[in-house]
Amino acid sequence: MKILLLDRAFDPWQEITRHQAGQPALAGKFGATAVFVGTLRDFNQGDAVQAMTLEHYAPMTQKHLERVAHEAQARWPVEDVLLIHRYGELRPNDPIVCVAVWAAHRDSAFAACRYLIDELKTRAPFWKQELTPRGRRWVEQEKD
Amino acid sequence: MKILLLDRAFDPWQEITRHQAGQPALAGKFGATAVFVGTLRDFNQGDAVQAMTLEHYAPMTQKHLERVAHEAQARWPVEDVLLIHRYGELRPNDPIVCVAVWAAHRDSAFAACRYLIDELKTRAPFWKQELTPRGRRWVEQEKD
Amino acid sequence: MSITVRYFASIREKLGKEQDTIDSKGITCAADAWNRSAGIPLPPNMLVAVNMEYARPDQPVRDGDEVAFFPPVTGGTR
Amino acid sequence: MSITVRYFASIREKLGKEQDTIDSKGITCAADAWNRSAGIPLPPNMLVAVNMEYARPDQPVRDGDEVAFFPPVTGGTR
Repeated sequence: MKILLLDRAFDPWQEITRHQAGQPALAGKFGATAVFVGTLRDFNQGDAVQAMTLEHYAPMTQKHLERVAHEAQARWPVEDVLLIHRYGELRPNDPIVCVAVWAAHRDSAFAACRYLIDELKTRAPFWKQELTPRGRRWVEQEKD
Repeated sequence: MKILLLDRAFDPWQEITRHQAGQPALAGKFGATAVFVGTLRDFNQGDAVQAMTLEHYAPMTQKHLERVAHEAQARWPVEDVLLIHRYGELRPNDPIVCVAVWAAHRDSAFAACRYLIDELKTRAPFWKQELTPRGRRWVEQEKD
Repeated sequence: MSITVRYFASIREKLGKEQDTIDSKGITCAADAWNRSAGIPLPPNMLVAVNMEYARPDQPVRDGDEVAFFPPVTGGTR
Repeated sequence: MSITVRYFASIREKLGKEQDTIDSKGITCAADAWNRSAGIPLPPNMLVAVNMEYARPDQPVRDGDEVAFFPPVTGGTR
């Protein structure tokens, strides 16, 4: 299990490659990998988005991410979990979050991946401030 | 939309990176990428698996994959789909299949990704023959 | 005036052939093609495709069609 | 004998401070800490955390605790 909170741009596919390469004991043991990557779009609620600042409550974020990763591993038979979340200044097309789950079977991989992203989305202490042509604005409510 | 049927080992994360890089119009338009990768395990039904041969009915496979990719794009608002499936001789830890879906929102990305892998699994004309210490055997029924 | 018959996986091995070309005369459905080419009864779990589309054994076939027989598929991953 | 109070996002901007240290005397719950530090009524949708765990405004707090107030979270992606 690895949790990364990053203040710089990251490539989720490279991070997954690197994580998997660092887990030789996983080789041959997993049949299923489910991944979700959230990426900053260049539009939201009718406005162009030029940039976004992601503020977070660092020690609480770390604690929350560790807890949900453990919960996922307790609820489903998964072999490994990688969670990456950006904070700070982001540009459109920057990955915001990456959840990767390795499991023997695909039902567990999908269920744990979905659980993790939903928990990150609804409970992790992050706040988005968007920069649009109309200025900066806090995103306080999001439609799914 | 891209469909690849490959008779050689592939790296799903590199293929996703390459596909995304080849779609500059996608940049900034998708907020969600859901990916599933199926990988050959080194054990199945109680036996060590040393290798696997994946036979397929090539023109029917191509037709089936194109159809399910179009169906997914008709059922959910997705921006792009990448489907990759190996055939021929595989070794444990080789990726077998990769499904990647780009969409504005995560519900659509997850739903389309799950639909595609389930359709590949239950309808695409592929047959597995495993090499175990007890010899070659056709995998004719799989438990989920 | 012929129909192509194809076999895959375990049934290909069992019959010892992967492809057959049969005279289409007297062949009205996929099961007829099986009976003329395979020489054993059609196993109950055998899947059938006509021109690369899943079909039932009683699906009509005609000159130029490709009929395939194969066991349950095991693609993707579990 | 103090309690740390932290504010995030729009409420941090509105109050013009991100952190405050208040005397713990007379403070029995998270809402008391808000009232002493913020100086305006606690908005109804404000979320509360005590020592990095989500809590209700009436959650007891004591000397040395860290109490945080913030608007609904918008992490992850939609």
